[in-house]
Amino acid sequence: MWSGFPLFPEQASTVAGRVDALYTFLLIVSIVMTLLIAGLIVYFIIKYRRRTDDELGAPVTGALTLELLWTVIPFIIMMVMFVWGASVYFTLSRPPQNALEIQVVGKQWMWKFQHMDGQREINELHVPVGRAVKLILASQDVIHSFFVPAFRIKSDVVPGRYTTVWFEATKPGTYHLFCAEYCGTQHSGMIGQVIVMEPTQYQAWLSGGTAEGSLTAAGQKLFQDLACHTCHRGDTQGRGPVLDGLFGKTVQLQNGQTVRADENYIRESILNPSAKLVTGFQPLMPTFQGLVSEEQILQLVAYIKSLGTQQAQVTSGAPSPNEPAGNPPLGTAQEIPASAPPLQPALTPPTAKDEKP
Amino acid sequence: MSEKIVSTKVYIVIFIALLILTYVTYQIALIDLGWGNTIVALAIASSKALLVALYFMHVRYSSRLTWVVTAGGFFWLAIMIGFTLSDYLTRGWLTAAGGR
Amino acid sequence: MSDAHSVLAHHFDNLEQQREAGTLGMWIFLVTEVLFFGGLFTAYTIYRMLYPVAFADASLHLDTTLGAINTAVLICSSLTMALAVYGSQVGNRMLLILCLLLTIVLGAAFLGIKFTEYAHKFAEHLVPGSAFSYGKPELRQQAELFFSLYFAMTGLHALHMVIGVGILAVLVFQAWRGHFSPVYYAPVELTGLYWHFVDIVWIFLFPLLYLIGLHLGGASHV
Amino acid sequence: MKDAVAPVLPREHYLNVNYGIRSWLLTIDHKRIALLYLVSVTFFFFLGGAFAVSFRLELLTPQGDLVQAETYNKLFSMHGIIMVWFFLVPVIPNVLGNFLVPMMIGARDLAFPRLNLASWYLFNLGGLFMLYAVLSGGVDTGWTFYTPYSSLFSNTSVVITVLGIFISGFASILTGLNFIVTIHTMRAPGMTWFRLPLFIWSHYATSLILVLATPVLAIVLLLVMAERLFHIGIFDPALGGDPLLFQHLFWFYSHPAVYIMVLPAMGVVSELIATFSRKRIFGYSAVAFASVAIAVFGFLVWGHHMFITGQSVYGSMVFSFLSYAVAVPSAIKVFNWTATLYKGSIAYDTPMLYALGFIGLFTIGGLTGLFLAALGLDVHVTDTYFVIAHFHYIMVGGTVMAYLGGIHYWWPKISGRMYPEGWAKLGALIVFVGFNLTFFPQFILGYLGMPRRYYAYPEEFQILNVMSSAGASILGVGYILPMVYLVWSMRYGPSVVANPWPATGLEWRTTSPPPTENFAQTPVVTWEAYEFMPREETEVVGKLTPADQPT
Repeated sequence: MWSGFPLFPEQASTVAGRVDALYTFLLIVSIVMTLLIAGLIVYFIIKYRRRTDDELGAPVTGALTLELLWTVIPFIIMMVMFVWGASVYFTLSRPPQNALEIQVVGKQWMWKFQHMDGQREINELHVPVGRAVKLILASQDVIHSFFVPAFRIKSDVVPGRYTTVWFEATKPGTYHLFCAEYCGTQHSGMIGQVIVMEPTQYQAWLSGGTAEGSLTAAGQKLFQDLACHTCHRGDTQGRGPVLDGLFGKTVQLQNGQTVRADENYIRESILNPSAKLVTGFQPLMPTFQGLVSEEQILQLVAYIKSLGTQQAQVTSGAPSPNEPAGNPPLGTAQEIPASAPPLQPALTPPTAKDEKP
Repeated sequence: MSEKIVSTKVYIVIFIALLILTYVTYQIALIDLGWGNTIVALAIASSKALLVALYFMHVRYSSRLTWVVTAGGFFWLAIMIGFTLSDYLTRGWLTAAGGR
Repeated sequence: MSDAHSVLAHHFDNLEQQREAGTLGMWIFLVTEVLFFGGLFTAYTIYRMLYPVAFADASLHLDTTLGAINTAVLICSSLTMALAVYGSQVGNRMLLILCLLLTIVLGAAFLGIKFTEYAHKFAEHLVPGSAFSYGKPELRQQAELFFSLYFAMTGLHALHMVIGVGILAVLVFQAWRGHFSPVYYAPVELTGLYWHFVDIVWIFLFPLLYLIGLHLGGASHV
Repeated sequence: MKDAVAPVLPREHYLNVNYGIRSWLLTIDHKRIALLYLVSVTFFFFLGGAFAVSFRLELLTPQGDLVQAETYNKLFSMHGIIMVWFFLVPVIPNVLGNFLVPMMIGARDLAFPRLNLASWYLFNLGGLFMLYAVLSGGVDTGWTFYTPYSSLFSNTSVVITVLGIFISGFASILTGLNFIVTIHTMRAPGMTWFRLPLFIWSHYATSLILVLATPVLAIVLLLVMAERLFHIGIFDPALGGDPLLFQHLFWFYSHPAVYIMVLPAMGVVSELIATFSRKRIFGYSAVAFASVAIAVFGFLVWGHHMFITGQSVYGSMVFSFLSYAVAVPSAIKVFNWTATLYKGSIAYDTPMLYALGFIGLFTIGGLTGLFLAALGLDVHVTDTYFVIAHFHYIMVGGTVMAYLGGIHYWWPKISGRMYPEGWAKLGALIVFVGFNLTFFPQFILGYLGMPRRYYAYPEEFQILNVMSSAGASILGVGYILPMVYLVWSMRYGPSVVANPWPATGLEWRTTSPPPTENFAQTPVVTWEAYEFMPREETEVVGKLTPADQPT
């Protein structure tokens, strides 16, 4: 990198190189095309400049082969761009199985982070190097956008639903975090830092903080406080569906459709319970809109997710942290259990226990 | 003027057909067909709209250009609804596809 | 009273060209109207798909009888409008004026009934906003969404009716003064197109707003 | 040719046929309405430009020190809103299009002259609401009005602004409708579709978009108003409403709106290239069809503004694919213009300089569009200065360059006077240099990660921002210059003949300035578009009077 006048931002994630490669390809195509067009223009206007006042242009009106050629060739080049871009995008859209989950709430004008262990941060996010991190993004008010240029990732944070974004940092350091979607007066102040640490340091940081109990524990407490458990009981006698083992399953709805029980579904079911009614149940559940904050909903989601994985855990083998992608495909209900003990041995990120069933 | 004059008989027939279709759509709405209700309701509404357009609005007797303009309007409406809907219908696909 | 010269604008070559331009212009305007309402229909489609239960339930709070009567009223008004155009085509001034007046009366009747419905909704606290309340708290939010769409769609439709009635009133005046003849009746014809279009919008609104919950068997399915 | 024997024309023309404010404010002459529009859009151009200069000054330093954050947000919002709806959308169709569409097809006026005048009044009424919004404290939503910020959170003059845009939208619709009907029904005898100048084709395509897209903007803005005024919460997340639905409907208009802005520019450039190369445009029908293809495909790509919003991944892929598809006709046009130069007889008059500048800048703008259509790359560059640079290359480098080229090219026809060539060339040069200095650094800024709409920014971005601000001030000078000398030339410029360049369009076969009825008698077209002939043959309807000779 040319330090005085950089043309690329720092590459600090696994996808950054791929994005830059695509960018470079497009850059080369663009430079070639621009030089070609500009060169031809300059050549033509000098060569064929008007010599006499009465001169007319030659009667060249078209050439079908040539025109077909410059229709088809750009189209082919563009298809390369499309496929290449789509493949990078696909990677960006699919978090690996063993990703460390962190919950993010954007509000005017700050970023709030909740780690699974209960650590909370504002405008600062600590993550370990070499470990995929999946962020679940929620907005408390308007649309924001979570943007870390060094990671080449960005995702809007939309009120009313969750979006996700993931990255795997490749080198320790401190990187810019920006809000990229205009969100009001202090939009440009909604910035922060992503601090990438060596795993050991990260562990030290995790244990050094003043954790208030894990997110699942907080979610469980809320679940009791809001009396959710009176209807959503462990047996099938409750007035609401059983939540154990729910997460990641496909749910049969009353209107004949099915839906996968993901974070968004759980969120919607808390706030708009009748929107996707499970078959066999009545729309009895009141809405919790306005009664719980976005952070609390995220805690409840974390708790229900932990219920969802208990069955999977029964069959799971020994914990194998840092298992690279290549795990079982998404959605087989073995999302990360978040009930790790507060103090973990070093090098074992607390929330990685997923394993093949 | 070159505009074709449609006889009043045609108007009355269309008028009666429209009233009958209104009655039919109401009666069918009372029967539970699941999503079929919506489809039938829209089919009847579309045929009523078509009758109004073809006869009351004289599209049937109009130039090809009028046909194109009319069809174009509804085609663009279909683009708007269709593409927007495609987003909502496929939002869940990615995770589900991985899940198998 | 109106010969070809007095009604031909300076920039057209002949009446045929002028008429063609007017009709095409009106149709293009109607296309813009299709897309104007289309935005609302798109929103309706999305939310109806997302919240079918709440929409069906909320639609039960609409007065189907009044809605059906209004549908019939509008269809009648379309017939009278078509006959008004016929009257102007054959040069029957009395038929023209009579049918225009009937159309106005029917249009006003539609608006009156619509207004009654609105008044009921207001009394029942079904108007979106802070006063909105809904019998089933678990469906409250999406029901409010339904009523937002209901008022947006029918309100915009009613506005078009009001404008239409206004134009018809002008036409009656002009017809009275003998403006129209079998040679020149473009304003009547174009207003007819507009009026029928407004009718078509209602033909879709009626089943989509009033009838979607009926098959669930009336008031309550809790 | 029939026209060649037409009688000598009287020296009465549309400008001097009558005088007084009334004769202008109640005119139904398309040429006068074009000039009324010229005054209106020029006012809004400099107003929007003043906002741009203000916030570029603010961005000279990383800290926000010149104005408050709130003010900054209002400045860029009002810049965007005014430039998009009160300048870029109307500028070429309503000024040049209004003036030229009837003349180029050999008609006496647009099909609905009163609607045309109504369009101008609606535009100004909308403009007055906009001005009222500016004076009553401004609006801070950005030109995109994303909900729920615009509907529930902003406490600025959103309703008034939106009302202004809503009203001016009707002006757009009326113009589009008028053009379509005129082009369909009022072509002169012999003026078949494939004899139409490409300017007409591009305006036809533009009109399709105006008519099909603008109503959707109208309804979506109405819903934002309804949400603010009556709590009709169609996009309110608390009710289960989806902010993305707003974006879908908004971009259903606003992406095609980009083509509303650039298609007419392409039409202008086709005319300029042909005239100053004295050659028929290479692949005339390909260019004509490309216009219509762009208009149609332009409606299928709006989702490429929403790749990172949580839109369906598969939806995004379809939109990305279609975005590449719509790039093809644009590429075809660039190649065809370039090929037209081959074996031409190329003159370097000012309009041609602008046209060549257009091709270069539009090429860069178009190519960087490919970056944004590439899904995985868009994630990084969207909502950064890369996007700002990209669309300014299209809108300013493309549309404004073409507009300036066009206004110079047709200025002799509009005013009957020639502008000062030396100053004009200097102006073109300043605009070109200033433009590139302003916007090229922003590509780099964007890739480095500077988000758009930032009032304060990290220090490492300062150098590039200073370059950009310096460029903006040069660009400002470049825009003021033509206004000064064009106004000057209205009185002091030398009179011109009917066809000074000479060119082939019907508009050049009548006197400069034209009479109110455009042509002494309806022309009969027996030649193809851009059929350049030896000078004597292309002479004008009627012989020239001494007053027509250049002085």
